[in-house]
Amino acid sequence: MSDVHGSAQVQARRSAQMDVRQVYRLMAKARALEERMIRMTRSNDGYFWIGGPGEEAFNVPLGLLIKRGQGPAFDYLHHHYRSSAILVAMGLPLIDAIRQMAQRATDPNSGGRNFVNHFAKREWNVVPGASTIETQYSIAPGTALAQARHGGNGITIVNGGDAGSSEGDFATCLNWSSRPGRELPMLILIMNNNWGISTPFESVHGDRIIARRAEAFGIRWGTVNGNDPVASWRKLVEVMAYVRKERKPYCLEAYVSRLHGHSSSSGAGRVQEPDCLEMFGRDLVEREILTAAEIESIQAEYEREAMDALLQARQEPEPDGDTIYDHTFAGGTPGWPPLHKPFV
Amino acid sequence: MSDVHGSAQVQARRSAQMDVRQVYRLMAKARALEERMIRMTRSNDGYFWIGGPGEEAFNVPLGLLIKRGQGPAFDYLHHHYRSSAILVAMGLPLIDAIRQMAQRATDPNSGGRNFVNHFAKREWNVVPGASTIETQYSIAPGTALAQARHGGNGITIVNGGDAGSSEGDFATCLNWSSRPGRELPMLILIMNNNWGISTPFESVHGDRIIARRAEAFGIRWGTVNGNDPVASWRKLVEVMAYVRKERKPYCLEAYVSRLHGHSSSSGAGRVQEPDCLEMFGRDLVEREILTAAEIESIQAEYEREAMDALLQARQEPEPDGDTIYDHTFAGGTPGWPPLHKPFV
Amino acid sequence: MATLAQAIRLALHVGETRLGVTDVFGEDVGPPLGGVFTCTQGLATAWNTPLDERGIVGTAFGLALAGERPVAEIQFCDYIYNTIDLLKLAGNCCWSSMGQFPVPMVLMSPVGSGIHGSIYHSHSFDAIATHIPGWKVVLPSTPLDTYGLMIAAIKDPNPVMFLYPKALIRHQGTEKIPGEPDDPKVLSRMIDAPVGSSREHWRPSWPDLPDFEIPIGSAKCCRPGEHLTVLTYGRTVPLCEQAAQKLFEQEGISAEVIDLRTLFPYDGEMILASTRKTGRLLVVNEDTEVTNFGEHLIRVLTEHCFYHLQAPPRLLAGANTPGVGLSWNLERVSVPQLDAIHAAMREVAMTEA
Amino acid sequence: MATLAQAIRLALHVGETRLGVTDVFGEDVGPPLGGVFTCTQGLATAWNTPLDERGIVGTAFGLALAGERPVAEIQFCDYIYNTIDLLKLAGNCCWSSMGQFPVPMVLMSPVGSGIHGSIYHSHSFDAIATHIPGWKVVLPSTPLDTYGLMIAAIKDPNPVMFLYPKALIRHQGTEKIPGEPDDPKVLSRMIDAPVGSSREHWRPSWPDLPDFEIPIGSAKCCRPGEHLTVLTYGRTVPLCEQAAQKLFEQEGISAEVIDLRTLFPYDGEMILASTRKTGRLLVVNEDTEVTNFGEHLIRVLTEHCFYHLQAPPRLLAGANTPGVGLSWNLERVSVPQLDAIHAAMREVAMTEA
Ligand SMILES: Cc1ncc(C[n+]2csc(CCOP(=O)(O)OP(=O)(O)O)c2C)c(N)n1
Ligand SMILES: Cc1ncc(C[n+]2csc(CCOP(=O)(O)OP(=O)(O)O)c2C)c(N)n1
Ligand SMILES: [Mg+2]
Ligand SMILES: [Mg+2]
Repeated sequence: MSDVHGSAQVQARRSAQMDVRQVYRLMAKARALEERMIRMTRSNDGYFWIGGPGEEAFNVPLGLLIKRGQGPAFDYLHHHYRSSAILVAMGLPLIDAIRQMAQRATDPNSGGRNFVNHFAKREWNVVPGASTIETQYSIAPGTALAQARHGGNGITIVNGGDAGSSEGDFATCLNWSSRPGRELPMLILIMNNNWGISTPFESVHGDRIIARRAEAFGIRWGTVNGNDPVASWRKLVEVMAYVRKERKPYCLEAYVSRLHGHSSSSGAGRVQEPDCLEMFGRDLVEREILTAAEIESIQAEYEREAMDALLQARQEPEPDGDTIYDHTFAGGTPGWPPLHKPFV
Repeated sequence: MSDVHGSAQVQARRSAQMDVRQVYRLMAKARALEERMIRMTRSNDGYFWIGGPGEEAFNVPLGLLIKRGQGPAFDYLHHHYRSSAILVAMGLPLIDAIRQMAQRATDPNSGGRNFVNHFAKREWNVVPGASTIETQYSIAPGTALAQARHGGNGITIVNGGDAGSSEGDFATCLNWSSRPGRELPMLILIMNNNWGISTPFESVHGDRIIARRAEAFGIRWGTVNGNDPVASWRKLVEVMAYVRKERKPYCLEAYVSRLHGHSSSSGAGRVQEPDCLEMFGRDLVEREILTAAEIESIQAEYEREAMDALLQARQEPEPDGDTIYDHTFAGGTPGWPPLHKPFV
Repeated sequence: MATLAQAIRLALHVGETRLGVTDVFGEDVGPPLGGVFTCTQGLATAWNTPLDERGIVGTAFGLALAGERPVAEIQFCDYIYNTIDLLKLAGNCCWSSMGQFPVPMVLMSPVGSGIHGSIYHSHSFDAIATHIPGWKVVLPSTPLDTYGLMIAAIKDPNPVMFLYPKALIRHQGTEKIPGEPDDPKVLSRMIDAPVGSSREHWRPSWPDLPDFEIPIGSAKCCRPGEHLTVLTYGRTVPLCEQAAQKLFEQEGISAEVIDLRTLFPYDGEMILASTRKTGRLLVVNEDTEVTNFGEHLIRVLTEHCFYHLQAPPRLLAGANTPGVGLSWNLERVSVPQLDAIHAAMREVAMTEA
Repeated sequence: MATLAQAIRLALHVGETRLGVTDVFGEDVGPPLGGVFTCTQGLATAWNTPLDERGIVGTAFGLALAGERPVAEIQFCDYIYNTIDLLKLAGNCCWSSMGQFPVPMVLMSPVGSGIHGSIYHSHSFDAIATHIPGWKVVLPSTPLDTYGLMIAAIKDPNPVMFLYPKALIRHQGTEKIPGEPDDPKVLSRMIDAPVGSSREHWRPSWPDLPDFEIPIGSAKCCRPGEHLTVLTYGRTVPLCEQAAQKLFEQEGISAEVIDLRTLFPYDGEMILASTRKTGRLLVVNEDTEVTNFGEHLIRVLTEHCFYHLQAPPRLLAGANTPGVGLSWNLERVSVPQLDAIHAAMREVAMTEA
């Protein structure tokens, strides 16, 4: 954990003090990454984009407050595909997302196999992201159970969308994390952006506040304006301390924006919703913490970093066709049935 | 609906007046049926028993208050395997359960294919019972949706156990019945007997009151002592009127006993739990509504009826081996692949 | 000519106006989107569900139990796997109730590779669908077959799994759907929703569609041939046709290509006759190759045509990997493409008897 | 000799004391019941879960991601079908993360007919299990194999589906498990929980068990033979052995009976060699016969042994009905029994080449 992000992150968690400049910079960095990746679908550098512009104000504080490391002493993250800002705040080099976006063999998450923003990083307990909505909520109790037994203050964090909470997995998560006397140290998040693809929240949810579903299970819950990094930071500090210490679950619903629609399938054009980065930037300028010029230069810096990453990734190879069977099994591929050669 | 039960049932629903004698008789009848069927596992008249002794005080009122008939103008019942008393109160001839218990070809529910107390009766909207715990909660919104569109006052009733509510299907039911502006006329029941086979309720449920999970969905909910037929009657009259009229869901948790353990797999021996039939009998004797002699003769009458039914069923054939493919498809069996003959 | 997506829409329009369909539903199936592939745009009875496949299948099942004729969608077949228990129940309901409760529901879902869909938008579902008793399973590859089979599926009193190949969804057919205007642009103006906000007040104008259907259970011989039989369905149908053409042109080998269209109950007579005639059999599909529906076809045909076979029957299917990788380098070699199909046909035809 | 249920218990005891198993869990798996078939009685790490198969599979998966070695149970494989999506995820996790996240979990579940289990306690799961890439699948038929394969399954760094035939669960083996006492009554006194309330304070006394395992991927030739090859697993293994014995005694036909034991990755070498030797092949299992794992075996073996085959390979499997009916009249004819197996063997052996 000698890199800048890692130590910022340890720092953040220890002090519980918010460094607004740091948060702003990371938000801008995550945004620049996503915007570059959106452009990559148009420049034929990638087939498909889905990601998290609009979730930065919540996700950067979260990423900074995560106890990063490998094994049950550290936090586990079970994420959905809008979580890039968490990873960026944890210290992800932008190129590692861009490599996945460009399906490069060098993609450290999936070797060019999976969609972008489906992270997997063993050293940071970031378990593989999957496209199947909400399944992470049924899996997360497992890492939390390992942590409950291990002791210490590592916790399991799981996030997903508002629409996804309609899957039974969300109920499974509430139930399995609250077994009497066997509660699990879990931060159960709902990132409510008011949409499931084209379906508005209010048309399909009698549960007007999703997090309130936790109440019947005796799980503490709350909501937060996820477009406000300060409120998000405070709330996260409070509830993560609770989960770390009490070893019990907490369910938190964050209201966020979806700034580029669902994905590149719906065009990924910019839409009219509150933009946390803009708002926070304006706020910092007003409070004279940053100047407009600084904001511009931060933006330029990360745009450049993202572009450089793309230029680099373009040089790197796509995976070879004859690797399709690799890692099907840990410890080697069985001999039978005789695998047919990858088609020529 | 010319039979005695049918008219009693219509009567009951119309008047909302409880005929305690009638309720007692039906409880005794349902109990006699189950006790006979338990004995059938020991006399080699059936392989396996699972059923509802202990749920009569709630289920008989429910059966009497159901609007029995075929099609969306009438109530649909999605039941679990402890529902015999509902069916008996609706007017089921005892022999129709016994035929299933004895896997007879004459079993009108399943032709000797399914376990006992897995009812299916088209004319009464009793949709096929299945062994898969809780799946009925995902299916029930479908019949309720047909009813919501149809108009009138028919409702959908779904019941299942306490342990089963841990399946995602229970959450699905709450969600789908409460979509804003599209609420469904459903009575969502939880029959809480405090056990799932050998697992005590409190060891796996952070949701101390299961029905309260409905609250976050804006669904009205309540609990009732399901061992008390009078309380059950009152509560059911109230909440069924609400569902019929408002065309909205209600979630009701009934606390009941499981008087013969889980099933014949665990011996089906009598266990020490409050017995609603005994308690109600004692109460009626005390209140001089019935005499002890009348109670005995009621019991004897239904024991005889159940025994006669068994004697009759024993005369009836088991299904033929060459019928195994019948009704696989409505409208006839496809020619391919050529079905192999049932094994000889 | 109509595309496959338009064909579905037209058939569902017939369903909701003439065949008693009251609900067409699924994730993003209703307005404004009308389905992620536009298959349900403009339909009067289409609506959006919660994001919950169990609720979708369960509710369709319940509607069918109440005697309605619902058409439900699973957005991608990749997301159907949390509902297999419910599919099995729907498949055993008529049988277990001795015919009291047939389940006239249609469940539609796009399948297969071909859109750079990576691990979760490239799945096939033919192996598991055909393994669930009590379901009919169709998988058309042309707009006309799609149209006719959807109508047959709606009419059928049994649960029908209506799979369609997402790679072909925007392909225009070569055969006209009865009633469709001659000019595809006219059709588009009539039934394709405009983009953007003008969609809000848009209403489709449907062509007059005379009665038509394609019976479930009948395969289609796309190309008669003498030297080998090729059974296929879905995305690989046009590839097999092209490969057969090339094989004939280059080497005079004549392959009989049969589009199964219905996977269950499949057209035993046609495939049996063809296999007996040619004595050589290749089955091509995209599903992973262990416990693959093509293996069922091979088993049954081997049993019934053993003494006619002049070469080992062959399956060309998806590689047995946990997914189709995103990179085209990976996808290309994970599921059959034109060259591999051509090579396999050639090999089966050339094997010495 | 130990029963199959006892063998599972012994292996899990080895697992929790020597192989790092920290959790054995599922519905009614912990005290007081120790599993509906007593397979988990007396284990130190066994616990009861909520009635939620998705939670069971998901939690096992999560534990494995955290590096633990969980053993989870689905009470009957009939109830696994709402988790297929999670099984697929567990199967693709190592692959999709380029080896970063192997999933060393064991999922055990009883399968098959034979206990008058009716529609929902008679299911087979071999077709779907073998169709999910990334899983190893075992299905032993004897206590010793059960013991040895469970130990191998726990040690394996991959997800292993441990299926066991419920019909044979109380059968005593003929081979001793290394370390098991000579007298089965002694074993029973040591590790079978007493009935009733005395169970509360009961603790098992475990025998010393030396290291032992049966490698995943190796089949077992139960009975060598010359005239035909019979591949089977689970409940039908002893039936095939009996049928072979009868066939030999009555007609001098010698069948080679192979218990596959591991369904994936299966023992290709042994079955290939046997099929080449005999030139006749019968596969026997209980799963429904459309898209059946036996059809995969037949397809591959036909491909590789075509010129050795003297008769059409045959599959004897479950009838393609939506369930096994409760009445014995129905069950008897729905899944292979001794007579049908004997008849099928005879037929395959007698078919003229
Ligand atoms: C199990 C499953 N069903 C359906 C889909 C298709 N799908 C992808 S994203 C999405 C909407 C998700 O909405 P929400 O959970 O609110 O997350 P958001 O995208 O809004 O962040 C759907 C339906 C899927 N990926 N997985
Ligand atoms: C999906 C599913 N999982 C597991 C089982 C096995 N099983 C049958 S009954 C039962 C316990 C049910 O408990 P509860 O829901 O409380 O109903 P009760 O039997 O107590 O009335 C279990 C686990 C099943 N039938 N279906
Ligand atoms: Mg959303
Ligand atoms: Mg219970």
